Amino acid sequence: MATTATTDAPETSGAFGAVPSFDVTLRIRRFTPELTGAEAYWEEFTVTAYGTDRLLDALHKVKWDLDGSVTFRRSCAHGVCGSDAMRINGKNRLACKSLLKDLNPDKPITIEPIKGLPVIKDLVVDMDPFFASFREIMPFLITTGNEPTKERLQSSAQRERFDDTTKCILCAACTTSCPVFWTDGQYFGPAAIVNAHRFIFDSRDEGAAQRLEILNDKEGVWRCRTTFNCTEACPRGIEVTKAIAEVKRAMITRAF
Amino acid sequence: MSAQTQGAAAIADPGAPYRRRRTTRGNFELYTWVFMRASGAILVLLIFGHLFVNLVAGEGIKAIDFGFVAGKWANPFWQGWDLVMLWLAMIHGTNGVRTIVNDYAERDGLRLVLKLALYAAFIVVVTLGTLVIFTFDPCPAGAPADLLPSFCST
Amino acid sequence: MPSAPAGTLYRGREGMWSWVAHRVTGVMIFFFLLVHVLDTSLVRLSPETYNAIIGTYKNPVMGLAEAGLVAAIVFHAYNGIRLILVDFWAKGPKYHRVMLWIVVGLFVVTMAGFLPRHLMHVFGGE
Amino acid sequence: MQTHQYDVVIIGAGGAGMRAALESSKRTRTAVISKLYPTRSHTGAAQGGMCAALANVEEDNWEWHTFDTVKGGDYLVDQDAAEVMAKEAIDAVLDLEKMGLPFNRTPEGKIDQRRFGGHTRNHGEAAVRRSCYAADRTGHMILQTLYQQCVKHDVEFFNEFYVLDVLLSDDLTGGEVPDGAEVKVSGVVAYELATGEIHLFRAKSVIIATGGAGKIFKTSSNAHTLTGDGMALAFRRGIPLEDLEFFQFHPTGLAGLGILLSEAARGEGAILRNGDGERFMERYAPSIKDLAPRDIVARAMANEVRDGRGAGPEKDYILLDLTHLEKAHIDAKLPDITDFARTYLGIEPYTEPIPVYPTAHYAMGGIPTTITSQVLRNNTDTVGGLYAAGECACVSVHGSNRLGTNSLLDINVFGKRAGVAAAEYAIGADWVDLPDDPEVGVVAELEEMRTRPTGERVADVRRELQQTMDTNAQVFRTDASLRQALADVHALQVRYATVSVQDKSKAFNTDLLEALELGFLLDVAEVVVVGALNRQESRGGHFREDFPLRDDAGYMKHTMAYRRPLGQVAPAAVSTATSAGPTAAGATAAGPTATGSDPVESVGGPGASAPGTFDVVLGYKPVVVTRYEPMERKY
Ligand SMILES: Cc1cc2nc3c(=O)[nH]c(=O)nc-3n(C[C@H](O)[C@H](O)[C@H](O)COP(=O)(O)OP(=O)(O)OC[C@H]3O[C@@H](n4cnc5c(N)ncnc54)[C@H](O)[C@@H]3O)c2cc1C
Ligand code: HEM
Ligand code: SF4
Ligand code: F3S
Ligand code: FES
Repeated sequence: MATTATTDAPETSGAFGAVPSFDVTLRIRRFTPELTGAEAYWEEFTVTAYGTDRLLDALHKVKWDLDGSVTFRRSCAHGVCGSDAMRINGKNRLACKSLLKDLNPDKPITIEPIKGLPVIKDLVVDMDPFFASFREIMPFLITTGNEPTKERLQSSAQRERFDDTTKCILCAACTTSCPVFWTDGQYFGPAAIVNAHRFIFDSRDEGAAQRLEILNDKEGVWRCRTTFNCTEACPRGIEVTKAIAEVKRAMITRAF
Repeated sequence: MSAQTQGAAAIADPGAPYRRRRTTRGNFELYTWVFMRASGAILVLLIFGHLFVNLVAGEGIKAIDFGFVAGKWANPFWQGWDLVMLWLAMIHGTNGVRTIVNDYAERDGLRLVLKLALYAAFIVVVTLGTLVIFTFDPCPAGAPADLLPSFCST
Repeated sequence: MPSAPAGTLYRGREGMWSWVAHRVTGVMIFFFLLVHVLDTSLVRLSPETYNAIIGTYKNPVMGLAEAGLVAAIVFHAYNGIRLILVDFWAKGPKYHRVMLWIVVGLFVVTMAGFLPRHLMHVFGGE
Repeated sequence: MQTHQYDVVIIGAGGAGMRAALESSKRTRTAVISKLYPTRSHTGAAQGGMCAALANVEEDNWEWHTFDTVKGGDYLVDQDAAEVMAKEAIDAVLDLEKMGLPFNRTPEGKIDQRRFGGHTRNHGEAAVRRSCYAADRTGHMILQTLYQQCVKHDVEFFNEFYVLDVLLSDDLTGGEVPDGAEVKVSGVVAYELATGEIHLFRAKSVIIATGGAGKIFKTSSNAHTLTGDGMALAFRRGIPLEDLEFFQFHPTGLAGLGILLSEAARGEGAILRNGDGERFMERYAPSIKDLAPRDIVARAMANEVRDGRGAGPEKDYILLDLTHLEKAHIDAKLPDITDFARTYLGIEPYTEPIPVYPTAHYAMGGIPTTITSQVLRNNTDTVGGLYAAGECACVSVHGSNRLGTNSLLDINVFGKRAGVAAAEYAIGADWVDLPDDPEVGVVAELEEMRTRPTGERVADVRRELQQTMDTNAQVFRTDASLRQALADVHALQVRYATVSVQDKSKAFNTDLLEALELGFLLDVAEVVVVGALNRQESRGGHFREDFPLRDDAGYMKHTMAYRRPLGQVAPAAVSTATSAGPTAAGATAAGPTATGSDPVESVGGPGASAPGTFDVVLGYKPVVVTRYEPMERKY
């Protein structure tokens, strides 16, 4: 059953010029244990879309006009909250940052949940293991001594040192693109390392040694095999593999 | 629709708190990681030299026979070369395969069996190889002279 | 923790595929090495046995396999160096893709140097 | 059903909720309930900055900041509250820095500051650098930093739990509780998304921090999840909503999409141009031009487009021009928003101006509170143990128009105050008995909605609501357009009573939750329109073309909208309101009977919009004026 919707009004084209419309087919990997049992299956939907539409808009059309049971997370719709990481045409992307016209709408677009976390329903996965790893690396500023009365000073260069890794929105696109994470889900994963990096290289922080110790774990940074899937997947453009390499080097310097 | 149906793993209770498998901290993984790189760098030299001498220089693979090997190992330089190569490559390779086993063998039992097999293979091969290199006699008594390196007859 | 339901293949890029190749070649070399050490050990038994075994290697099929093995080693070695650069050179991660193409280029050059000679030995008769 | 017991329950894990949680969990047992993972709250979308008169880069003081806030809000600001906020701003920023927030730095290593709309030196002389920022990701950094601190202090979160009812000791919707009588909060009812299970949280204090309601409009900078839940929940329990007719339209949303491009762009030197390339703001605000308060700029833009001076093929948008700025400067200060323009419109901001148009952005109004964040149930009485903070609350520091960067400040200052006050109250207070079967109303509503076999589609009703609000209650409003909007909202409320969802399952039923959120949207939209219809003047974000001037004599007061049984003109609470002006004038216009809709039977509990059962009744609350007498607002 391929369902088709042709909604009249473009959801987002509004004021910005005349936008041509086209049809796209979404091939969604569905998993609805309560309704159809514990078997995942593919379902195709065809919707009409417009030039500025994102994949999220197409998913909304499916949910709102064709089948309300299609389930996914989303919130901000412009790539800053990290809710809607999913596997789009085989790669981890945010649905709200993928324009349909860039996805080659001639062929069905395959959409699957991110890999390596337990699937709850359709595109929704259980994020707990992901956040658990995040919490483990002590993702907060650690200082000793008395609080200063005014702000702690930090030069622009010191601030720049960890700028890249402050951008993380905890979307899990990186961790669930990592072939090592898929194997047994025990690896801390790139997102946790990125967030450790953010503090290890913050000149105000004094907890670097503890964090390095945590990541020196059997399931820590050493499991990374530099496959770069994480860097490729990060919607914030963070150089994840580079950050991981910097953490590894910091550990080696410390050990020798 | 339903172009295809594939099995999905059952979902654990989504409310159950997640627990990481108990793990170890410490520098072991760090050292092996560094070792992989250091040994890799050295192995490039050793293996390329080895391959060149054995397969490219002279008459290539056709030339390899007892005489050729014996000729090389009569020289302590090649003895040392091959010994270092054997050890480095075996440790490097064994550790590499260990990582792979860790990655893919999820069940603890399977993991254990595979690793035991791996370490056993390592010990056997390294011991055997080392013994052969050191206890090797290039001119075994009673062997037909045409099979031996030329210096045996002198 | 249950594993994810099977889906399509992840479409990673150069980084992922070079890792797959590195892993596959690594394992290939490892198993060859086991066999290689064992067969070389036969020199301890007697020249005859060794030559007999080595003799069986000297047919075209084994010659081709040998070429494959060399290819594996060459790739694994060059890519290994690339990985070391990614790890230790600050700009490594940025240029990893470029470096992979260099690895592939060097691989082709090396194999171009090695293969004709090797195949000549293998097929070229006495 | 599961039952939990905490001293303090906080609804919402955005900036306000987590700032409160940090204070409260330090003092007593606290739970934070959030329908999103905390880091996905919309505070993370805030870009430009958070202002405080640190005077790190140029002379500044909190008194100027207070004045700007009051003037920016077109004098509808409660000045005592604005004073508190401007004074505590400095510590609020320093607190965040000490928690680790990575602010941009000055050459001396101090927190850097930049210009922002409406923030001036010495009472309007010239723009001042007051906004502390981290590139154009200030909200992201605030949200992450607060979450990090919550991790550090082991704050207890219930993520992806939707609060669907706030329980009070007395039913206020009847309008029968006398003034001065003690009313207390006793807990909340929540719905766990992952399982569909109902959880009952018993609490001595409850803090509502559920954020905004921008999704009542079609074009909005707000997240899909900003559906005014907290406001609607309070309203349904009979608590008034203050000044909700004041909605801010941010001038620079990406045209057609509504995605926000921060005012920081203009703070860093970008210029707005019309279709002729003219810098039209010079005509509207000669002194601070593009950095005038948002209501003025948004109106000017809409005006240019109306007069045929828009840009683009349809002449329907305005251009935000950054092309004269250094590339390196853009990359350092505005990386994200330029990225938005590239990703979503395919525009290269280095070389091309960006098409922009006003987008619904911020609710100035909300649940009325005192300056200690206690919720008011009329002009003077607070509800024991109930607090509100953040965008869902109305202190009111923003009056009729919020200045940029004042909201991130608001959530930090009043979030902290709410956390402290709620915890201290809880420590001293006794447990309040829960009503009998407190969950039945919610359960009945959920079950009925989930199992109703056929009916209206949620998406259709929501689309029509958003469309009518955009068409009739946006930047420009008239009596006729607002009446149209009200009629539409009422008709949609009737249709809402028959919506049905397609997903009949229990686990992760977002279809069902969207239906409930639509109910919240309808309630909030109704209050917005009724308030706007009644306010026959133009002030701040509320512009009536039929009454284009500010009318201090008639309307220098806050609107208080109550939900009361049909036919009850003035609630007890209103009688205490200052009587100037047409008290409850909107009520007649607001009555659903005006639209001729048939009463529909409502489900148990306060339930969703129950057309024909309840009415929006208006009252007023005086504005607190301390130092600054209202003047004409000129820039
Ligand atoms: C694009 C954009 C840019 C902005 N830029 C700036 C800026 O530069 N400077 C500035 O000062 N202000 C800015 N603002 C305004 C400011 O960001 C917001 O007003 C402020 O962040 C609101 O914070 P909050 O804590 O009140 O709500 P939010 O951060 O929206 O959090 C709401 C929380 O409530 C929870 N919640 C909601 N409903 C329920 C429910 N029923 N049950 C349980 N939990 C619930 C949500 O899960 C969420 O955790 C901007 C706003 C936007 C949209
Ligand atoms: C020729 C020189 C060699 C170099 C430069 C080299 C380099 C490397 C490096 C750097 C790694 C680590 C990769 C990572 O951590 O991601 C590695 C892994 C590995 N190597 Fe080598 N190596 C060489 C030879 C060998 C040999 C001779 C063997 C076999 C005995 C071998 C087997 C492996 C294996 C099995 C792995 C693990 C692969 C994985 O975990 O993905 N390598 N090599
Ligand atoms: S590093 Fe990038 S991909 Fe990974 S969680 Fe953070 S933002 Fe997402
Ligand atoms: S994908 Fe995984 S292997 Fe390393 S480089 Fe990224 S963490
Ligand atoms: S919906 Fe927020 S990142 Fe996509």
